[in-house]
Amino acid sequence: MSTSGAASMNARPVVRRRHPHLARALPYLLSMPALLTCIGILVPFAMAVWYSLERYNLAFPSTRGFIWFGNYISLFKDADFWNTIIISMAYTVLTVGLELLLGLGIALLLWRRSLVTNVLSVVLILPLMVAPAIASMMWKLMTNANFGILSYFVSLLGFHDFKWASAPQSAMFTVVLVDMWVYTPFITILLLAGLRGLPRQPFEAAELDGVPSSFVFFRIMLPMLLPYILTAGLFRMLDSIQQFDIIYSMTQGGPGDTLMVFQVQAYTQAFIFTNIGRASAILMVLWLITYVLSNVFVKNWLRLRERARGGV
Amino acid sequence: MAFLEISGLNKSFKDHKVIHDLSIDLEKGEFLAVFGPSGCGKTVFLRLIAGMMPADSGDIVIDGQSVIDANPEDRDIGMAFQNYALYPHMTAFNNIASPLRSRHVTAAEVTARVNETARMLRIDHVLDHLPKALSQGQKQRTALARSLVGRPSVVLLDDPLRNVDAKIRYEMRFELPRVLRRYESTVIYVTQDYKEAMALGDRVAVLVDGAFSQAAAPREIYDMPSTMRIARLFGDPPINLLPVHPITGAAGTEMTVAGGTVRLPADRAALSGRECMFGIRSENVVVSLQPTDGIPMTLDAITPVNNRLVMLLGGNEGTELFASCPQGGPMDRLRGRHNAWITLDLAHAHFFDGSNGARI
Amino acid sequence: MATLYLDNVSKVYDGAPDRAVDSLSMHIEDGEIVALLGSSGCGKTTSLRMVAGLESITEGEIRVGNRVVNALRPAQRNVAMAFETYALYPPLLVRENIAFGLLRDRVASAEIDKQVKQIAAMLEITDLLDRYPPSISGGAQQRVSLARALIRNAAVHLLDEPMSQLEPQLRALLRARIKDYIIAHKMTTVVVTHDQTEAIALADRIAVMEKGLLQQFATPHDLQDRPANLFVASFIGEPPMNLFPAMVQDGKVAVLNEKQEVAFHMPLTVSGATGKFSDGKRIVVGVRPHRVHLAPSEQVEGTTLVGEVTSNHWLGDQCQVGFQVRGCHLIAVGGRDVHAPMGSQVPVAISSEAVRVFDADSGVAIEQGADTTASLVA
Amino acid sequence: MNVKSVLRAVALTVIGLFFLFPLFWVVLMSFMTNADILRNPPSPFFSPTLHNYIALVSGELHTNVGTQKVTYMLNLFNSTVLSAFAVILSLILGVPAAYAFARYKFRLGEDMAFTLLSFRFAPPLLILLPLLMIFQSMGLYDTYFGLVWVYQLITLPLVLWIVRGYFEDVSEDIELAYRLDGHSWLSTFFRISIPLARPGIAAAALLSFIFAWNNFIFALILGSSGVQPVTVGAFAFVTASGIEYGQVAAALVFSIVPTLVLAMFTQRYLVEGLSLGAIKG
Repeated sequence: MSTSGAASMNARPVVRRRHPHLARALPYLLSMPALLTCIGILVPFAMAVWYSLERYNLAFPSTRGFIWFGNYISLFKDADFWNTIIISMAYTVLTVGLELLLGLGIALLLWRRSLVTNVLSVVLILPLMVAPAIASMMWKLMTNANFGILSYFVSLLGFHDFKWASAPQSAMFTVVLVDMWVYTPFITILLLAGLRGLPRQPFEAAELDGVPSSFVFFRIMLPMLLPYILTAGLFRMLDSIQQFDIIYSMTQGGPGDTLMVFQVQAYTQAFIFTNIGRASAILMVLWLITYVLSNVFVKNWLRLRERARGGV
Repeated sequence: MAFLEISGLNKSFKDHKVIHDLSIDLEKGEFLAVFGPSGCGKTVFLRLIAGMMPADSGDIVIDGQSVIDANPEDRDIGMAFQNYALYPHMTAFNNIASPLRSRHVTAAEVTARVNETARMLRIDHVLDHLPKALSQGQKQRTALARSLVGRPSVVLLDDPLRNVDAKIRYEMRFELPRVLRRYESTVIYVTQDYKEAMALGDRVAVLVDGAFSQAAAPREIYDMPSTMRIARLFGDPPINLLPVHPITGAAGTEMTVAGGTVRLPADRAALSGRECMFGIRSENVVVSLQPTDGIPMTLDAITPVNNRLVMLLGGNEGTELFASCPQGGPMDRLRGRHNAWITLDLAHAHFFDGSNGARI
Repeated sequence: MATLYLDNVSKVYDGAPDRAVDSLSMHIEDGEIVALLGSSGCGKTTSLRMVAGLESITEGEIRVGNRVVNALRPAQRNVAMAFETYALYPPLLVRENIAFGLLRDRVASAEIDKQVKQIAAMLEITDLLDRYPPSISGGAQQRVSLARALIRNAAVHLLDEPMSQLEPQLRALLRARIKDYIIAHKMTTVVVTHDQTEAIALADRIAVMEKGLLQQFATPHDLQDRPANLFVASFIGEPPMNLFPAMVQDGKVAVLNEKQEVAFHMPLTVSGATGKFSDGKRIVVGVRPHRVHLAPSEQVEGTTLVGEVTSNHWLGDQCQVGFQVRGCHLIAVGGRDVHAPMGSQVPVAISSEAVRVFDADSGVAIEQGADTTASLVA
Repeated sequence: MNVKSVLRAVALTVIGLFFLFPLFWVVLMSFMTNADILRNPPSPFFSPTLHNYIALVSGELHTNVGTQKVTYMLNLFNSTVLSAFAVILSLILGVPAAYAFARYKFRLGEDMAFTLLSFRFAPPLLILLPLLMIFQSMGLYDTYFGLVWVYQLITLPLVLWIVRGYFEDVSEDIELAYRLDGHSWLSTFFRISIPLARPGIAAAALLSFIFAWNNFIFALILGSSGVQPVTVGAFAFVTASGIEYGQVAAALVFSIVPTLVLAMFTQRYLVEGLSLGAIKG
């Protein structure tokens, strides 16, 4: 045994003290850059709040001035704005509802692993990775009145001259369809992970104890999946209520104001009518809605996250 | 002056006191086994010594120098973890070499010392493996080697035998003292297994509610537990504890146990009139299947444990009592319920205060 | 409630080169408690799952009572099971979890209530009945899962690592209560465990498995005293059997140390009549630590050695002493008052009937001590 | 049983068709001449041509009304630059912060993590309008620098929450062990924590890249032709007159191929990324 080396190492040097302040400041130092970004977001946010309380139209710079809740009051007296609220809600409920149902159904179909389901789960990733704006344009090509392949298909079914997004009657249907194409996989993928992450043993126990399958589905499986369904649903709801890319690149809110959802309406107010004050007020209303939703969401999401980390 | 002095250590999280005025001294080369039930604060205790979290107050002095303000890397402490905490991206060799690499030891000496330690722990043939290619036992030995190779002043062993199977556990139980003695290490060994604590420790310190409620040689803790709680922690099956109320009458001092009357020895007369807990270990409860003048009970089940027959007896009013006797007698082949009569060996009885659980 | 017979049962998983379970045969009698003991991956859980119907049977036949159950679905087999991972239904109350298994038997609800209360009291979970499983500790969840299995009136009860997570202070008590309950209800029970303490405490017979193969199926006593091979000998016992490489030399058994020198002789004389013990034959001899006499007071028929004490573990009701005899390490278990300080020289005795002999190549037990002295003369 | 599996097969086929057909058809269109596209009834059988792609790459579209310049290659380049720098910047900002949030419990940390998260869900236009004013006055409008900075809004929360999860999975004991071996905090961070969280960092980087690439609204508002990425470029393309549909299709294909390829690499981490670390895949 090399006792000489041991002896030299055991000759203890004077112990270095730590810098208690440095240790305490470390987390702050590490997160400082991200913190600055955080502040960087809060500044324009504060400005937006300010704009929404101003009479502020780029075309009439001289009339700019603080008007308290003037923008909000005029908004809520305006039928157009109510139209926006109704359309946004309709869009949200339709997309989230249909996508949840379809997504859960597909997830259940893909639950059992096999070659086919594995291939399909990869296929499902593809639409999700396409930029929503691009997806919208793809569908625009397919629904073109002259050469769109989908227009041709529906004409085979007897719907000649089906106008898709360019007719007020079918515009909503069309954008919801595109939204479903892009985002159903999102729900499916999350629920599938949830399903596959469920412990197998409780289901085996139920099988062993002869528990009826409807009981297993409604009283055991669905409740166990509920946090995943809620998280996926809220995630989508938060996106859907502020949908812009798909609708704007498909119809710019038209035809007429059929698809004037919140952000498209605000965009139009800001960049067509140059009314920054009014646009900001619309966006503040939307922000309030998403803020409430995101609080519900974050609670749910945290619980789920904790569970994933805890490995239960 | 002791080699390692821990004095008045405190640590709270919010309002919860995890370590509460904890003090203990260790001599150089001493092996202290710290035993505590889960949730007793052992993780925090180890982290305070290792320097991973600051203590609220108190001091830790190693070989005359306070290390309470030092960073972990400056404390000269080696530690082996319950889950091994091997670096998954480094080979066993590099894992073990890590403490040497930080100390500017020459490459040749690193190799020499890693090999020497590995040979001693019989893992020299797997030094080029990544941790994931090691068996549980090898991982555990690698972790141990890493904690010893730098010959630190103090070695902390955090339940290192918890996750290995029974065979390796016994192997290590007999081998560990040999290795540690060779390295002349001062050791704090934390475990949740009272047998391991008693087997390995020169002294056993019982960590309850963030402080050492008793620190003594294994024999003393087992035979003279200072509180009821400690008594219950040592022994398998656990010690029988029954509330009693001894009364002195014409026939001497008597108490009621499981519906029967038991006369106490004369030197216990002072217990008369006191509400207390009567503790008796299973090996001091004698069972007979033939009627005796003992207390009648039913023998509910016999579970052989480590070459002894452990018997669960049921009495009236739901009293349950453990008795045990060496295997190899007539009761070896019994099954199911039987009538039984028990006698208590009061020479080995313990009495604890009914309200605070202190030994009487 | 019923017999459970396994005849040459094998399991091969898709794509796996080896058999997870290899021709396992066990006849378990009505009301018997059997433990399947082995380390992880030995095939014990797979065997249990095949009985339950959660795993298909590749070869062989499983019978519950008179019924071959190979083709039956789990629900049709009338078996109850406690899972290692508890397998509780998180969305249901503890009470509902326990009662769920009685649903299909159409037991009256008042009766269910009574039974749930009874079993909850036995397993100390009465206070938890109206909680949800995720909100209670792992040990408590395990007790709930045990309650759910034990409450059922099934032909066979399967318990997979049923006590691995129990709180140490409760373990001895619950173990005894559960054994009492099982015997009182005449339940045929198979317990899978990696913990020999558990197996020995509970079981009438123990099946030791390793690498998918049944190593020995015997009573706890026989398993400890007469292990069928070296695997069982080194696996069973706390601490396990002392095993030494040895050699037959002039009709005597010479124990070799690490340097292949003769350390001492075992108290056996080999007659050589059967030819198993030709001179120079390599064997392995074993002695249970419990049968090594420490500081013998009276004369033991056998060998007395003097060893240096290298460790002394005092455990309260016993002590385990390690010592060294000419380079051989050996462990002895003695009473709590044995005096053997570290470094001292202590006499130890090994009686001839305690010695077990194994073939060095195959590991199979050759002779099992005094009962079969045909070729061994003390 | 049989009926069930037939139904299952039909359902799976319909699902596969619904999600795959649009991609398939657009790819097909990108190889068609205008005449093929306008043929009625449409047919998947035609003689494929590369001229749509050639036109896009060369930047010159020859149509019946004349030759037109397009800058689609510039858009592709912009997308690459913007996404790449956004990812690099968020890793530099996000990884240390993620470590701090994972290891130290401090109020400000939680607050920041949630502020960033909640702005991930706030309407982007709300921030973009004032930013447009700020950018115009600071000369950041239509610059890579300005846009990259804004892209942090999407990529930083992603990096933060995914990487944080991975750091939380690195056992604190391993770090403590390394420090007890005598190594400083900094060397522990670089030799132990970062290598062990590497898969998470890689996943976060890939996903951030994809999400940055797919963004539409930021560049629509804060940039003009100079820095616009493919999403906005394609939109201009679709609405412009005189451009052949085959070329539009080719442009769309160009813009989606990179993300689809990257997606194949991130498959394993996708669930974790999409749920910001709440669900493990």
